[in-house]
Amino acid sequence: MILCPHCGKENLPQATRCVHCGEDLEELFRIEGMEDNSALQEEPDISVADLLESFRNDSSPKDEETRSADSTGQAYVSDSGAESNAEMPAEEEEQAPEWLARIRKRAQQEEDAAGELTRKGNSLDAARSEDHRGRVDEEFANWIGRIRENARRENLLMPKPAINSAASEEGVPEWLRKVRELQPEAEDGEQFAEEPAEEPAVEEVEPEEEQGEAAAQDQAQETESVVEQTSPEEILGDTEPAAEAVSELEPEPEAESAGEKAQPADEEDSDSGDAEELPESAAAPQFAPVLEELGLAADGAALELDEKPASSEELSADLLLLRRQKENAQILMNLIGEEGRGIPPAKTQRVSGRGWYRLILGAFLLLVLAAVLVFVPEAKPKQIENPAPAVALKDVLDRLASGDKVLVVLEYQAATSPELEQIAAPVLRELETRGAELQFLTTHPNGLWLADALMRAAEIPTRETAFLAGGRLGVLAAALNSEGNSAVIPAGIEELQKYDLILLLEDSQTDIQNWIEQAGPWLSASKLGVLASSQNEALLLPYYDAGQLAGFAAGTLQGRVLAQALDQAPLTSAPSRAFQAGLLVMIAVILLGILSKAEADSSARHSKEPEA
Amino acid sequence: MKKTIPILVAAAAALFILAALILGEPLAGWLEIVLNWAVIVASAALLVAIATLILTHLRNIVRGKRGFIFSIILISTFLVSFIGALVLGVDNSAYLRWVAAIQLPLETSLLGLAALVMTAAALQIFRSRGWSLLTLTFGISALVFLVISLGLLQALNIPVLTTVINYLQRLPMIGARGLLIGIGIGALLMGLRVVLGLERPWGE
Amino acid sequence: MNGMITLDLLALAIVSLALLSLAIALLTSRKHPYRNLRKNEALLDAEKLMHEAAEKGLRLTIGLGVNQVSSAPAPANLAGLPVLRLMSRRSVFNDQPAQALAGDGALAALGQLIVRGKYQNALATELFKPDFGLLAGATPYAYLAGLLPEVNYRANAGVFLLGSQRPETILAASLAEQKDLPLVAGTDDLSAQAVLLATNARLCLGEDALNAGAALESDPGAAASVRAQDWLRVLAVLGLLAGAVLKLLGVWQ
Amino acid sequence: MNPMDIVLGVIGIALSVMIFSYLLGDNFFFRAALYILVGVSSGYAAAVLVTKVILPRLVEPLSQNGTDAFWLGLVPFVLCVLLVLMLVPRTVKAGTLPLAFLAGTGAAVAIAGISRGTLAPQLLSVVNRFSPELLRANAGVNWGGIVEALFILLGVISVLFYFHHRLSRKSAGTQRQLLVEGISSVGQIFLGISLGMLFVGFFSAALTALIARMLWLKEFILALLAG
Repeated sequence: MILCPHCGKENLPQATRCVHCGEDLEELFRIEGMEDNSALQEEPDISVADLLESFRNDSSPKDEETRSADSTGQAYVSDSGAESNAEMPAEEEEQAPEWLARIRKRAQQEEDAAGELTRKGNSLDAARSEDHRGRVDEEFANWIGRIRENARRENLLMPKPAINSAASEEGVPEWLRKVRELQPEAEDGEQFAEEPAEEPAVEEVEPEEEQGEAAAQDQAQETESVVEQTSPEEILGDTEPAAEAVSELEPEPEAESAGEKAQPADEEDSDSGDAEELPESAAAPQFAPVLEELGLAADGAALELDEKPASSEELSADLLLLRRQKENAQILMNLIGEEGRGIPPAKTQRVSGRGWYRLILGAFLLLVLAAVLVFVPEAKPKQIENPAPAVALKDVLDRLASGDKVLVVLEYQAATSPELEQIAAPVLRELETRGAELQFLTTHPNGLWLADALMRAAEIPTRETAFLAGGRLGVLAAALNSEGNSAVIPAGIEELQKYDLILLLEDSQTDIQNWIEQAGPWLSASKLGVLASSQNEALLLPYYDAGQLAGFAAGTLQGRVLAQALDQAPLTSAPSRAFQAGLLVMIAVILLGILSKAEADSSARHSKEPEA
Repeated sequence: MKKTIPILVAAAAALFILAALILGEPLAGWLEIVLNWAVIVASAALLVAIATLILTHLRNIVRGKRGFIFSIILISTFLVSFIGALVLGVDNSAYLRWVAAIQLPLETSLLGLAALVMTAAALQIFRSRGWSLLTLTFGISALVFLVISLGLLQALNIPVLTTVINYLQRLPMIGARGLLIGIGIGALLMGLRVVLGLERPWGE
Repeated sequence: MNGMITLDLLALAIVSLALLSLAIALLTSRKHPYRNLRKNEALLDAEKLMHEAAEKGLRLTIGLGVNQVSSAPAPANLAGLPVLRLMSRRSVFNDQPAQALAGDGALAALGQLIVRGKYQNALATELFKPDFGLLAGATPYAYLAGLLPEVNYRANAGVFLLGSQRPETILAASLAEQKDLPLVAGTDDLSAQAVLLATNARLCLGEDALNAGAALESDPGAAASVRAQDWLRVLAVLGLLAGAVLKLLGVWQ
Repeated sequence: MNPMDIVLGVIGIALSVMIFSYLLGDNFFFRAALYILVGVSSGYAAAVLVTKVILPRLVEPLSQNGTDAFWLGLVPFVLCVLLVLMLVPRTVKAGTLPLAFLAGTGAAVAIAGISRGTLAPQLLSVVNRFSPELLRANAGVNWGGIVEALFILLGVISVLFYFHHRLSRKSAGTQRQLLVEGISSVGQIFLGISLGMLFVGFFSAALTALIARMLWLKEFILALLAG
């Protein structure tokens, strides 16, 4: 404990600001060595004011022992550099404690310094509101209670040894010397000792401190029961079995008390595994202040040791660290070790078993199509009446004469090329036979090689395909272009006005709208004919109805009917039986979907009815 | 100041093009030049994006990141098709045949796979969407147009039936027109916001 | 020919009305930009998802959609950027930053700029890596191919597909569903909306996909734009009714 | 079948099987196939852009010293250099200017396109259905046309109100006005119809691609067997 020079009250050793008066305690701040706070263990439940009162009066015999322990601690702290000697002979305990003597000396030097100190304390107390004082007292009482429990446990576990003073002859802290006794072979212990122990942020440790308390209380009851049956020698002699008895009774430590920051289990084991190899003693000095922070003074509680101490006689019983302390040290080491390292991504659980109906239905459709393709002969094409848009397109085609210019624009993807080739091949064949002058243009890079495949499918002589870059920008520039030569228009392509028909081969809404919106307004009496994939039929209806298209045919069925109307044979690769079989499967699946939903609703209703 | 320059550039380009489209002839020449610039810059943007994609996958390989094997596949196929085009020429028929032999099966199979996946999705329409007016008419409409697409009813050549079928085939025009007008109004206003600098797709 | 002129004049009127209603909306709703606006459940879940990802130390993946090759991004392509802006601001100090993927060069570059801006605002520029905003593929199917492995990443908390998505992204939606990952989707493509309606994605239908900034309450300009959309909608309906009557009566030829 | 076709065919089969192995769950082969697609398509796209855009339209004008094309070419050159600086993490912010230029350009082109190419024509076409010529059928009234025109008008209005954002003050910001809620539930019906057709449309396209892949596999194996 350190005393605030301003209000004279006690504060935790690592406090930088006095809890009571709020003044700075910078110059008193120390981190080396252990704070031996066992001296205050017997302190009864008293408030801050009483504590102050007890300091002011000369001590009563009852507190003598506390104060001597406290003074040791105090002495230890005040002589920051020099360690007080290890043994305090019993007879010196009667003399007034050194720190009290010093306060009295200072009080006499400054005329009424003590009086002024107390007056300042009282004025501060008065200035502070009643509830803040209550909270400080409550906090202080909790802290006192904690310390009392530790002390009660320490008293149970061991006979009252003479308290070793914190320092030993060679200037090595006493707790380090004890730990070194446990593992004499751990050479690198010294290297850790010199490193200044960084003070971990108090907040981080606190939650574990509380958990540690709860575990410590359970453990205290268990240890009492163990101790009664076994004699002290047994505890001292072979610490292992007793320690194991303690550890077995002890509840499983929460592996991940650090909340979600803990890594996924598998990595943690590996990490903690590494931490295991670190020799016990190498970690202890670096975390001594931390262990003190946990309210578990290093020399006041039992230590669960894994390794066999060099020799059990020299081992002093007070070094039996609780398993709990070692776990907490382990967690802290992991946390510090993980600092700055990238957190491996958490994983979503693999949800298996949702794809089975997709596999079954997909396989079923594949089987039906394969069976029809292999076993069912192709049907003889029937005479079907052309839908109106396709009839209109046929009329436009019929009006074309030899030498008329037709611009064929390819804007479909490779995926829909089978469908578009089935629709467009008969039409191109018809135009070629009529002597129309076909020019091919594409705005997609893939259009360059798809055009060759289309010409092969239509059995018409292959010719060069021009590439119009820029999508809607290119189409607008082509529509506006009136002189014929332009950087945007590829060579060989004339003004769009000069073409008698612009035949669009489309499979996407964007491209269709692109020509209708960018080129349509600049072309008189609509010259746009569209051969589209069946997915665009609903989109083309409003534009045809508004007179923005000369006509269109969408899908293989309308393509086949248009081919018949033009007296052209549809492509052989247009099996209608397999197509119809696929549509029938989809009809069955949708009906099945409706029925299964209705069945699910009725069973839900039935399950509700009995309850109602 | 740094934020207003892009807004001014976007507004200037847009207002110039709109003015040229309205005024027509006097600005036609300049309009074509500006459109040509835009096409060049858009093509450069695609090339830069492809370069970023390749660099990212190269980094994955160098770092041995999870799935770097696929990065190796992507980069090697890219180099073969890019260098092949530059060496043999983009219009070389042998080169185009190889590109077609790879892209055609892949894209057609992906679209075919979509048909299989749609079959499974159709089973779940009503379970996931429930009975609403929209899903009910959607389901019935899908059934009707599937039957019409079979082509069996048209083949019967019954005039009344054919008239009903033709009428049914024109019915979706109403909903499509409403959708087109609604989306058109939305896109028009979004375009106006870009011109006025209210919508800044380039960042702030 | 006069049909074309009528269309031109009508288009000019529409743009002017849009500009006017946006200006009025900005002025009138300055104090409470988000009051009395319909909440979009799909994007409400987006907020929860971002918090959950931060707590669990998992990652969020956002697909920004595709665009035409070597073309300037249209407004509909930019629909995913407000969500990326909020998501990257929230995930600067997460265990795992958000991952943005685009199917176009300009979109990928815009994604990088947004993510870096957030790291700069948080004074953590050294944590920024270009990998956070990547090109998934140069063509729509290559974008899908680049997106699927990222959806399958072992530590994903959720997937966002916003912007111009194509219907084949149902493969990404089905993979997310198989891995039990929440999926928030929104696109201007009609086919993609229909296909994503068949999955259990939290779907923004129609124009809701373009108003992410208002739904997440992260952009007052977007909220004003939503109000302006409502007024334009009412004007369009009144215009249709008036036009029909005038046409019927022969007043408007 | 020449050896090159066989090699390309075998590669095609292997890649397809790697993609379809996804049905068994995500695995190494599926991922490898995805990364191959990203690599090949990026390499090819980069080559096309370099040869067809960067070289002819950026580098070439800068080689013609002193001409107009040279001075005009400096602007995109500077913007491209700023973009290249984004490769270095510290100078990512340099990309702000070129990207602001792109965003402004894209916004302007979209504003013109949407208003002139979608909003105006679509709104006008709803009104044009009420024009007398369409509704007068050989001196009588084309009731069918009138009903259809009214049906489309009300349908479009109801779908528009489905997305209405404003909540009513009376309900303390929890619900929209009753009228809006009523109209929007009608809008849900029209939305459901359109989305149903779009769903079937994409399924048909995907089914066609699947069948085409299986058919190609069948023909390739038959051709191999036939030698």
